[in-house]
Amino acid sequence: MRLDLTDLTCKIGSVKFKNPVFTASGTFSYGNDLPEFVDISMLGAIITKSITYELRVGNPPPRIVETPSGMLNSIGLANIGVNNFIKDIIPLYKNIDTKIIVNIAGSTNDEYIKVLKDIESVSSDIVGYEINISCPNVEHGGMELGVDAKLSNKLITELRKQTEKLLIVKLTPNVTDISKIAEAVEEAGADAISAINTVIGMGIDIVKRKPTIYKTYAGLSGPAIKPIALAMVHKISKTVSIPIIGIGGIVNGENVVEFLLAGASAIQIGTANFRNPNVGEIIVDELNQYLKENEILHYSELIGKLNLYE
Amino acid sequence: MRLDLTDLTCKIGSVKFKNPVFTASGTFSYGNDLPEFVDISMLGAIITKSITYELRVGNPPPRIVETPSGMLNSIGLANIGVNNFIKDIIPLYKNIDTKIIVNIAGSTNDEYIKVLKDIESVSSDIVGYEINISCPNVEHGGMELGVDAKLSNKLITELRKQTEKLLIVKLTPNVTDISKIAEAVEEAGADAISAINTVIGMGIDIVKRKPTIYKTYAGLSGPAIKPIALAMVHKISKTVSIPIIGIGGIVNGENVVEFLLAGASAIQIGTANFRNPNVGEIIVDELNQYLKENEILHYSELIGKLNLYE
Amino acid sequence: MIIDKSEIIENIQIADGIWQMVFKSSGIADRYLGAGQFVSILVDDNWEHPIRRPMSIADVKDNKVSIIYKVFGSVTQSLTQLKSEDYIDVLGPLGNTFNVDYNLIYPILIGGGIGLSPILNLSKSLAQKGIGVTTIIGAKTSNEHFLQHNPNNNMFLCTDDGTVGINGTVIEALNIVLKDIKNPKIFACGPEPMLFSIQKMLDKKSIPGQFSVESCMACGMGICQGCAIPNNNNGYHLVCKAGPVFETNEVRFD
Amino acid sequence: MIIDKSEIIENIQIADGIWQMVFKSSGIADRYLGAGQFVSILVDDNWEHPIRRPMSIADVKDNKVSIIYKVFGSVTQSLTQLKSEDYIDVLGPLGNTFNVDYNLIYPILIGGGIGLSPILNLSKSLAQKGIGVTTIIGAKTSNEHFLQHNPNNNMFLCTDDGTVGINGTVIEALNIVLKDIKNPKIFACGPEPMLFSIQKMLDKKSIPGQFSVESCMACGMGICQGCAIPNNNNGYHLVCKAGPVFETNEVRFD
Ligand SMILES: Cc1cc2nc3c(=O)[nH]c(=O)nc-3n(C[C@H](O)[C@H](O)[C@H](O)COP(=O)(O)OP(=O)(O)OC[C@H]3O[C@@H](n4cnc5c(N)ncnc54)[C@H](O)[C@@H]3O)c2cc1C
Ligand SMILES: Cc1cc2nc3c(=O)[nH]c(=O)nc-3n(C[C@H](O)[C@H](O)[C@H](O)COP(=O)(O)OP(=O)(O)OC[C@H]3O[C@@H](n4cnc5c(N)ncnc54)[C@H](O)[C@@H]3O)c2cc1C
Ligand SMILES: Cc1cc2nc3c(=O)[nH]c(=O)nc-3n(C[C@H](O)[C@H](O)[C@H](O)COP(=O)(O)O)c2cc1C
Ligand SMILES: Cc1cc2nc3c(=O)[nH]c(=O)nc-3n(C[C@H](O)[C@H](O)[C@H](O)COP(=O)(O)O)c2cc1C
Ligand code: FES
Ligand code: FES
Repeated sequence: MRLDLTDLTCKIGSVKFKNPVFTASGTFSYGNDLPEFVDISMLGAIITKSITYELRVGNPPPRIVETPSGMLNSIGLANIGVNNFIKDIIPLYKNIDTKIIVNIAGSTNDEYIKVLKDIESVSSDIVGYEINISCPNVEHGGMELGVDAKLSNKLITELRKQTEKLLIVKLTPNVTDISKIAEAVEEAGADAISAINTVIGMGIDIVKRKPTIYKTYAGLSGPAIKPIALAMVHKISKTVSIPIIGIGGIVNGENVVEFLLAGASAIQIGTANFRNPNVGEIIVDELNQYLKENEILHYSELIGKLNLYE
Repeated sequence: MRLDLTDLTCKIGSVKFKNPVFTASGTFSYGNDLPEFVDISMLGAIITKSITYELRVGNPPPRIVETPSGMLNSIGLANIGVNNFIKDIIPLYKNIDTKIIVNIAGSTNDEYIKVLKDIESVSSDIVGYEINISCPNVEHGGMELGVDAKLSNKLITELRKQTEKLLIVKLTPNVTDISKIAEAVEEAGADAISAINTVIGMGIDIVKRKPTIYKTYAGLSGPAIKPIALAMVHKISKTVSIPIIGIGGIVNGENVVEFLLAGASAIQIGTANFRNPNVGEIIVDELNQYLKENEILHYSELIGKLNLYE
Repeated sequence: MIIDKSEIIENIQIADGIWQMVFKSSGIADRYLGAGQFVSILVDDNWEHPIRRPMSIADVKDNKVSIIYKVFGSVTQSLTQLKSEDYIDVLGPLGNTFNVDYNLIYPILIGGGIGLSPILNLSKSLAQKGIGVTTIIGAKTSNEHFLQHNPNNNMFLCTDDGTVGINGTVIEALNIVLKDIKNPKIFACGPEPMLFSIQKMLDKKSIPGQFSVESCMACGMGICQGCAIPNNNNGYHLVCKAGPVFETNEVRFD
Repeated sequence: MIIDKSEIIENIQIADGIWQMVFKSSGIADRYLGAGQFVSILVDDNWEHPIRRPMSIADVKDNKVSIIYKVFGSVTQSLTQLKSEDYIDVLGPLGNTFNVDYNLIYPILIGGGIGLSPILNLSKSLAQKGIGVTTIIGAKTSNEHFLQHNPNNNMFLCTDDGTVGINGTVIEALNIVLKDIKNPKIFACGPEPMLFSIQKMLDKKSIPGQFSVESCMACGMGICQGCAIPNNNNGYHLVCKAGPVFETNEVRFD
């Protein structure tokens, strides 16, 4: 027997999505300006690139380089700033047939709050926010806010006061114990957790005797980090009860199933978009196919259904 | 012009090595029982697999699995224990034409000290110890000792009292700030730092709906982690002044040059040995070749010679 | 044990998803000790797949070594792309051999799935010595078989779906075969569940046997400790070094 | 822009380490706008190399698209292994085109290293329109050249070692050529140091020009922001989208 009907509808907080396949921040622009062959209506949601208060031109090149089964990037949060975003991009979302989540970044708590408030102040079709806490924070000596449970809790507590929309916190993997940060942001009222952002890495060009990326350290993404991401998603799922959106090295439907089994309720596709920006649609198909072949009616039957050995 | 003579001799603490190409703990047995086509006299040093006080049979299978450009392992410190090591293995080192460094692991500070003292108590050709602080520590709730600067400092301070031989500390990458741990063990009197041990990861078998490794979480190694290792070696080199032995995803001579430029004074080869246990000899050749082509007399001219962009 | 860049002589599909490759390696052929031993192959220099793939030796003739492989994942998939005159990087021979004390026992050989390779090898080498054996080869369906069901010649095929030979698993075939045999000893290789079933049956009937077992291997030569399989002493054997062949009562599958 | 599994028609070495590949893609040919545009290729499904490789379009004829590539690293190395009738995954056409306002200026085309591909393309398309141009192609040594030095036909080769054509860089050749030309405009593609030298020279002599520039690309279609190159306004252009062709004074190499 093979099922003919499978159900991919996905709920996070009070928001319903067509399916649990989202695109990751920084890998799908603002959801606009994509090649014509990409059908975004097939996606569960699009996460915009990180929006900051002022526009940022980003870092000098080189900004990206390939590594074994992965890539390093240090784009430097290049983005048009919240004002241009509200003026030029938000109006486009009226005609978009998928859910939009705005990723927000900042160098100070204040910056996050201002960006979120400004977007809240206009009526829009945005369903929620993903808070990128992996940015260097000037108030804390350039340290990433997201490595400190208390600071993360404080930021999310403040942001929670400003919005009733979906508030998702995106965690950095560059910490000793990601569960602590997950607990702290759950306690602060986050609706969900995204994990993981990129892993700190570095490349060296032995001919030039320079780093392969201008900023020396950069973010590692792609299949190389999938084992790291799976471990972190699994750990977080043992700690918190809010949904987790799994990210890291997903390139096909089987990878999605891995993340679901590890405890994710939805997933995001990052680096794989660069190879084929339509990979989301393909992955939705593969996921449907998998459910049919395994006679699973609703994809959520897979979430956390891992049988540990011990 | 091409140099005919290049110099790979390497000094760490007061110990001289033929060259800076070592084999990593757990990937080269105790330096014995290798295929006959492996010429260990070509290696700078061999680091033994981790020795604990009692013998350990290791973890149930599956213990290893491949990942994109890497592998996960959870061997569980399978080893013959210090007594058998002293009885059966140390005598073999008389006839070995390379330097031997003994890697030590334990579940308590006491276990490390006992193992080291027992080996110190017999006369041997061992030139030093590498302390694996990435093991779960029962005195600290199963937490890895190596994620805590104070605990690491305490352990190394105690071990320093027991030996005048080379004392190398092998750091775990699964920490927020590896520089802190590096500083702490330098302060405790370590002669050198090895970095990195494996990165925590996980794999999932979607057919069995089980982790791919019995113990759920496992250690990621291989080319996939090279960018992470390079970043950590570079960070550590900016913090401490003792030599660093770089480890992580090295598979060829060019990779060695990357680690040298990042600030390593020597390197270790791990996963690559499984593909070809003679890779060390090949890498020594490639390194020599590189020096000749670039007219570098002594390999140490490369150490830390990275030109940052900013 | 050597690492050899070996020239491929033949690489052909012999059944549904099952391929046979023959390559030239006097180095490996010279060191070869017998059925049960395996090689470990590297398809190309690609580091996306850092680890070699172990493959039982199906036959050695002069300087020619054969393997029989099933297409599972990406490495066996790319293996099918290689053509004669291409080169392949092979480590071997690895592991130990079946040990057939044929004066005392009657050998029954059982191969299931990709486990048929060492079994065919053993069967051929015993036949060459003029030793009578009975062979049972199991598969899911007829498409995966490339041999002939020939009970008169003591060659029994069986399929889960009954499309060829005996309808059922190798256990059913074994039950039929055992009826007529005195002092049987079983030599088996195949998936773990198959070996586990055979083990339980042999245990009950006090019949001796040897298994060639599989396990995930990183090195194939005893240096990674990855290929552990439980022994009956609360410890582990290394399959690549102590095995892959063990007496049936030396290993645990539970 | 489309992604096409394109059939390879030809893949041959045309000079030392330089290859030419022709593949069939009406989808890309139909959307092609002119010299300067590029495609981005994936050699196989291997995720060891997650990122496509950008390659300038060297020619489009009917539904056939050509690229000329130099073997640098592993991806271009495996590209050489592909044969006619194999398929290759191509994204394109990407980027903008050279814009030759040929009524007002005399085009001097300069290609260095792998930058010769869009330059040959431009030269050919201008020749088809009957527009006179002078072309300068630079390389390290004669082995890397597959064209003929032919000053009478306004085709100048130069080599760093003088083994063919003018002994020196394209700058030396340009200096010679410029002597006889009124209202020149330069169209150049090649390594960054070459473009930087040309830029400084043009700046001094107030000669206009367009450069096709390179940069590390992850997506080739404006979504990763990876391919930034400094503009003259303290910001960056995205080479894949605003470029790869820019007016010489719109980009900074310092
Ligand atoms: C001692 C020994 C001898 C072997 N002899 C043979 C042989 O003669 N012929 C043959 O075809 N195979 C043999 N195998 C199994 C073979 O090594 C695997 O099938 C191969 O590694 C699969 O590689 P892959 O990249 O194609 O698949 P992968 O992508 O690595 O795996 C794909 C699928 O294959 C399964 N798989 C992986 N490894 C094994 C394994 N060891 N056994 C069974 N399934 C596995 C996985 O569960 C996965 O679902 C042997 C294994 C061992 C340990
Ligand atoms: C818009 C554009 C058009 C291009 N057109 C062509 C073309 O027509 N023909 C052609 O041969 N190449 C072209 N390139 C360069 C080509 O993309 C690289 O040579 C290729 O990515 C190398 O891949 P690889 O895997 O073989 O080498 P890698 O292993 O990626 O790199 C090996 C070596 O090549 C060098 N390299 C890598 N990328 C580049 C690059 N972008 N430019 C110069 N050197 C590089 C690296 O520094 C390294 O030393 C173009 C690049 C861009 C951005
Ligand atoms: C080029 C690039 C740019 C990115 N930009 C952002 C960003 O602006 N904000 C953010 O939260 N994450 C950003 N990320 C991280 C991704 O959203 C994702 O967390 C990470 O790449 C891991 O997923 P992957 O392995 O599927 O790429 C970026 C990643 C890449 C590769
Ligand atoms: C199978 C295996 C076993 C290992 N065992 C040990 C060990 O016993 N002690 C230790 O300190 N490190 C151990 N390591 C870690 C390696 O020494 C090395 O730090 C790590 O693999 C990274 O290097 P690589 O990428 O070159 O493999 C082991 C690694 C592997 C793959
Ligand atoms: S496979 Fe490495 S020890 Fe057996
Ligand atoms: S290459 Fe991605 S934006 Fe240009």
